[in-house]
Amino acid sequence: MIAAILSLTVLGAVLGIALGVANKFLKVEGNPIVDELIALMPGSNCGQCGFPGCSGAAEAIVAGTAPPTCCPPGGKALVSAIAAKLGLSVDLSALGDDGPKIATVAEELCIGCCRCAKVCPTDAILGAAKQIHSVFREACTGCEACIEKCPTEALIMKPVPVTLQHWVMPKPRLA
Amino acid sequence: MSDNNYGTIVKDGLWEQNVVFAQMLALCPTMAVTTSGTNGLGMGLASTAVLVVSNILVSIIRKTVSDQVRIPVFVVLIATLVTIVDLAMNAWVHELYKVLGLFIALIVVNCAILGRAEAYAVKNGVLASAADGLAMGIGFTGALTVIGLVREFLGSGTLFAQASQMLGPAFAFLEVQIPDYGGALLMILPPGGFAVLGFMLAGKRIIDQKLAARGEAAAAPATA
Amino acid sequence: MGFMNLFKHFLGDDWGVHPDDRKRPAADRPLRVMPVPEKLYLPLQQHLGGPARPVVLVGQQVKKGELIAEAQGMISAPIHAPTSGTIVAVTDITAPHPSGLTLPAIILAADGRDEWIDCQGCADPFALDPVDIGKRVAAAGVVGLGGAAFPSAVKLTGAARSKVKTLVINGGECEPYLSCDDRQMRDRAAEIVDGIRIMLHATGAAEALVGIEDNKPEAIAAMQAAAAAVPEVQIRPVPARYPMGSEKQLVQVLTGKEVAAESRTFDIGIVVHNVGTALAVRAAIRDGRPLISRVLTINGNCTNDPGNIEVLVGTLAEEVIAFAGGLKGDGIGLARRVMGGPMMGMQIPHWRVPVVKGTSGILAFDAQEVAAQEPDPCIRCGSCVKACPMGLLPLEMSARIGNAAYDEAVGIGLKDCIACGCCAYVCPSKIPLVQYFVHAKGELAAQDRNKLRNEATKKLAQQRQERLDREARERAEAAAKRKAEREAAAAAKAAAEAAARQAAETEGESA
Amino acid sequence: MNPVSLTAQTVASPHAHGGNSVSRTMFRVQLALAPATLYGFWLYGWPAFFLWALTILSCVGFEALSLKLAGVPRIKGTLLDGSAVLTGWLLAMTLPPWAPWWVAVLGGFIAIVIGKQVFGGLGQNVFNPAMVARVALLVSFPLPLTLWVLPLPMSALATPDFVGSLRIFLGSLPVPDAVTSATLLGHAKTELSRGVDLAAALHAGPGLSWIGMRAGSFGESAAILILCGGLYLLITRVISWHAPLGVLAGVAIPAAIAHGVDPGRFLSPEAHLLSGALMLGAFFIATDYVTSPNTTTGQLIFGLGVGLLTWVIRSFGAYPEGVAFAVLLMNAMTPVIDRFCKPRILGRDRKGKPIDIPENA
Amino acid sequence: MNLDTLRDKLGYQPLLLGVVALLASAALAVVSSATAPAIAAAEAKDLRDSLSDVLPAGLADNDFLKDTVDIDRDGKAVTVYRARRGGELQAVLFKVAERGYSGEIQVLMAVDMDGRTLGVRVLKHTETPGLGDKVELRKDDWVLDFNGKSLGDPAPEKWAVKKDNGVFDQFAGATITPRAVVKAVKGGLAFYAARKQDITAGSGS
Repeated sequence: MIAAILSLTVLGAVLGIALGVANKFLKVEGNPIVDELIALMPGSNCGQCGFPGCSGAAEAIVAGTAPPTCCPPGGKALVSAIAAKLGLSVDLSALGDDGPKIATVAEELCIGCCRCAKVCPTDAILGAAKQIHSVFREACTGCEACIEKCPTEALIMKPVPVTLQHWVMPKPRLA
Repeated sequence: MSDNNYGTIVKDGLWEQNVVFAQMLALCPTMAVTTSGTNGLGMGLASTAVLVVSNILVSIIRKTVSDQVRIPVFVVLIATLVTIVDLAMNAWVHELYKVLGLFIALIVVNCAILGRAEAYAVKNGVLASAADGLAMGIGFTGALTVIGLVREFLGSGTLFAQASQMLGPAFAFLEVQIPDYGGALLMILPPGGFAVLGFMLAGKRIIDQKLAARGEAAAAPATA
Repeated sequence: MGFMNLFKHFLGDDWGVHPDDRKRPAADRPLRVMPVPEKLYLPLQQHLGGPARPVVLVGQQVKKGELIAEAQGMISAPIHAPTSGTIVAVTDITAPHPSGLTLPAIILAADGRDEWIDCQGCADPFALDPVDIGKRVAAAGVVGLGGAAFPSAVKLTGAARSKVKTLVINGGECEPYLSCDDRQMRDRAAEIVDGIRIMLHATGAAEALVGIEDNKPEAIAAMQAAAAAVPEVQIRPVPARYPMGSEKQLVQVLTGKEVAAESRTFDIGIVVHNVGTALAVRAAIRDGRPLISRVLTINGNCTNDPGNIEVLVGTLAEEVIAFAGGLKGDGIGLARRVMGGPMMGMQIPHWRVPVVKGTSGILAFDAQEVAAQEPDPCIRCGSCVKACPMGLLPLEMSARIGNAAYDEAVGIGLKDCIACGCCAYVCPSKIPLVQYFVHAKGELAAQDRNKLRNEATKKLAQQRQERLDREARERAEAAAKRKAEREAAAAAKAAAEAAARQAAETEGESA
Repeated sequence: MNPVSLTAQTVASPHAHGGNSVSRTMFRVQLALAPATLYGFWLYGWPAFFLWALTILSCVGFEALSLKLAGVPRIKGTLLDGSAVLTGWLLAMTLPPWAPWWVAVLGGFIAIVIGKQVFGGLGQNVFNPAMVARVALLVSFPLPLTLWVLPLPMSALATPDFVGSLRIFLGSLPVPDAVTSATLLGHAKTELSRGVDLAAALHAGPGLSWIGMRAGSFGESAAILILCGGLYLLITRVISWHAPLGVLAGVAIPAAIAHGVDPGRFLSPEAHLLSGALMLGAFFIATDYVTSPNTTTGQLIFGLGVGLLTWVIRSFGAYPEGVAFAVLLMNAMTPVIDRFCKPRILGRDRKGKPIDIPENA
Repeated sequence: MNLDTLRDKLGYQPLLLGVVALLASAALAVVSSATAPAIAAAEAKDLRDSLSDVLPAGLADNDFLKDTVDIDRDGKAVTVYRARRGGELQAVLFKVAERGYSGEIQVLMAVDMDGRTLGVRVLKHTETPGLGDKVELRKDDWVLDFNGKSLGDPAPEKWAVKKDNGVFDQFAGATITPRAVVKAVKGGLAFYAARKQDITAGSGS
């Protein structure tokens, strides 16, 4: 009886040492997944997600406080990449019903104030002071940062027109 | 988690976080012992006892225990408790022990117990932890008893067979025998257990959906 | 189906399907030539690769065969005026495409004179340098006439460069309903063989194997007669089985060689061309004439007078149908309009779309031919697995695509799918399997585009950040400089003042 | 569907269809089952007919109920695809011919609700619904499920009339002892267990089993008729030969070896092939589309597995017959077989890497 | 002493785990020694109950658990319990086993001095439920048929189920199980007859 009690006690003490040592030497600092997500994100820090920059959104997604769908400029490709990385299942078909949008300048309203160009995270708005601006289509991420800045409401978000090259055959209805 | 609202604790234990029907934990003992209502009840009560005491102990030592050895300490605690219950039952309720003896040792690996220790007791006070253990245990007992009764009814055509052996002769009135029905044997074999559990999980979902729909319907006029 | 085939079929060593070919009576009707319509609609993209760039102005007069849009980039083909007339507009028209979207096109109003430009033919093509032949074929805007419309010159010169040994001529025409290749092999066998010889010369291949399905005995006979005196051109009947006309399948049946995935027939010393392409190459070299017309099949239960018609590229399908006797009951009972064959062709939204170089057929189907039906659940019968000529698992791929797991679908072979339609053809549950695969390929392409775009965005954002940093730094430096200058100036001034004061003092002292 | 709506929606190729359909396939299988079924009616009389009809009715009824509960919009169309009828039919074929009514109803419930609809309906079930029901019934109610009657033409008793049959079916009239008998497999197992040599126990060979003159399930009786039905399915290419051949070979080969070594302990391959549900299993159960592998190689392996397991269960297991158990076990293996028996993609090797390009080309 | 800082110290872990292990094992030791007699008594009572179940009431007044003799039967020792009244040997009890339909069937039987069965119970079996399990007294009183039977009554060739021209019933759908039980009981009686001297020899307590 005494032997049993003693051996169990010693076993506990030894295991305790082992665990204490393991805890000391096998500690993991920080979260590597966040860095991987930051690498995936557009990096334009547009703020549409409601977080301070892309790194903030990445942390929130990893923590589970933000959905992987929170980044509009990233689109479906980003969502599926994040979902794959985190092992989440996301219904992609529910996303982006109205398709991506980009900013366009209503030329009759533009006064050439340059305020929009200053906030654009991707330098997609071209135009010098006092001249009508225009949006460089390929560079616009549709982050809407410029919309509020325009004093004359000359910037409008318009859906990107579907072209033959960008058309995708619709998914068949499920049987 | 740390709010000590006993209403919530009871509701969680019995329904919302029910060990079997919601958390789907402890399925091994669930499948193994629920061949009759009596077995389920006995196993449930034994587990409840262990659960309450383990929750209390864990809650008491929660400030003393360091993270590094937290899990080994809990495991030792639970294993000790189960062994004590095993010995005690063998000595003093021997009839029940003959029925449940094989399964008592299973309580050690019943994840619900370590689960509650980790999820609740380690973060909450002694009283709340005891209440949580009791609520969870009663929820578990209820689930086992209901599954056991259904399987027993379909599989052997009886209800609470041998209940008097466990609870005493005063409970003999519980024992029901359906005349002229031998039972569908499959139901007291493991596949029957899974089938019954599956249908009950489906049933719980339906009830939850109905409740949610009613809740929404009730909330809608208020917000409108 | 021969005994051996039946046996193989029973053993399960079988790919593809044996659809009812429905080629007759259209195939047996004589070829008709359609007169020049009033207006021609010439899309700037009638081929794989980059679109052509217009080189004409609105209002300009052009002659038949004149270049109106030039090739852009490595893989592209020019477009020529199919008749003489005036350029009316360069605008967007409905594309021959299931989406019903538009694409830019040149609209040409015919003047009725149908006046050719001066064509520079060549009496002895075999004296030409193969590179020269390639250039001439490229200039003539010849593309593969089998349906994919890949610029032929790219294949010819590529073949010459990669030392191709065998030229495979695809006379399979395995698609049901279509008989334009059949008709041309019957009527123009000698020209086809001549075209093949020119292509042999251009590619440097030693032999040409012409694969013709054994359901076209007349064509086989005509071609054998025409090629009798040409030992390097061999006519090889192949079993009628869909998709025998698919490149990899035909090559395997004719040569026994298997084309590796993710590579092309070039890599095993083979180049594949369609019989119609041989004719177009011959016309481009011998007569110097560009590709401005093609033979297509008009067929389907809804057509009054099915047959093969030679049509100018740019003619509206509507007018072709009208020329071919119109539709039964003016289109009552029409269930689907299709351009190309029934297995791989495209549904088109209406008949006002132009014939392009790759259009092999115009089909008007009634409901019974289309046999469209709401899909039933998959019963995992495995018919699609047996039918797939590529050895894929269509049912598994479609299930994954149904769950939007596109990457998993790629993992089990989506990229190898040739969209031949065998799986959907045999599916007892009528599941639109090909549509799943086309959809998934489109989604994947869109995701790739998005990814590229995201990367570009990131680069732009970084550049902007760098610019902002640089500007800030420069501003800070400038400010620091100004401050330093100011301080220096102040110091100098102070020094000067001090010096002056000192001087004054010394002066004072000395004074 | 009207043509207008067809042109309105975008569809991909192909724009033609081979004409095969689920209902046509199911109909052909039913046609192939018909001769053996009709013969079964003659062998076992009215009770067998009642059993057959009620089992099918029960399956269709439970299917309709499940579809309604699941909120499927096209109940009628799905019912008409014939899969529930076929499930019921196959289940009835494997039941003792004079089983009481509640066996039919309960069997229909287990097959359709637990075996099929719980998994998500047609095409989603992992296990063959008819076999799930067969095994569940056998395990739950061993007594009525092992009460075999002799074929009426063989028995000493007069054929029960319509009313008598109905009473037998409804369970109010006990099955007379005179017509009950053990199946050949059951008899062999019983005799072996009391230490009687098989050579002494079996007087007549299994030859009469070709024409169903033996006790057994209602539909398994006449091996020759089942075989004909199976051949019809093979010729119309509803099934391929791989799974049936696999099953027959999987039983026959080990049986021949074991019988050769110890004829007193092991039944002959002929007895194995002609007894129990083997023929039915080989041609109608192991070829079930939903629960068998997709590729022909996989089907061959699947069939061999079913055959081998059947022989093992019959020879060493507790139950005299093992086809249903073997099928269920192999059903569970189907995803694994499917995983390892993928066809080779053209231009790729078995691992999915592009094949090597020959150097000399 | 600050618990928060102490908790992360390396030395704290073995101390804590050791103390917990010590307390746990001590608790177990206490409970185990407290329950040991009760458990032994309960297990003895179990055995006695099952033995007295096959004995007619009031036949024995001794503690037959203690009055045992081990007899060799085919190389295996069989424990024979001896029931006495007033010191006079009344009956012996022992276990026999036979292979049934699936696995071994364990039978406990009581035999009186004349080689007549007093009672038979099936202790343990794995027969098909619903078919073979009628050998349990709980399911069917078939085993009571053995009461009063001896090797000569019925005649040895009649010691079989009715299907084998014996006197014992078989169950519908199951002949192997009753056959095995009959064989087991017959074998037990033969064992008793053969070793009667050894079994009755030796005084009880």
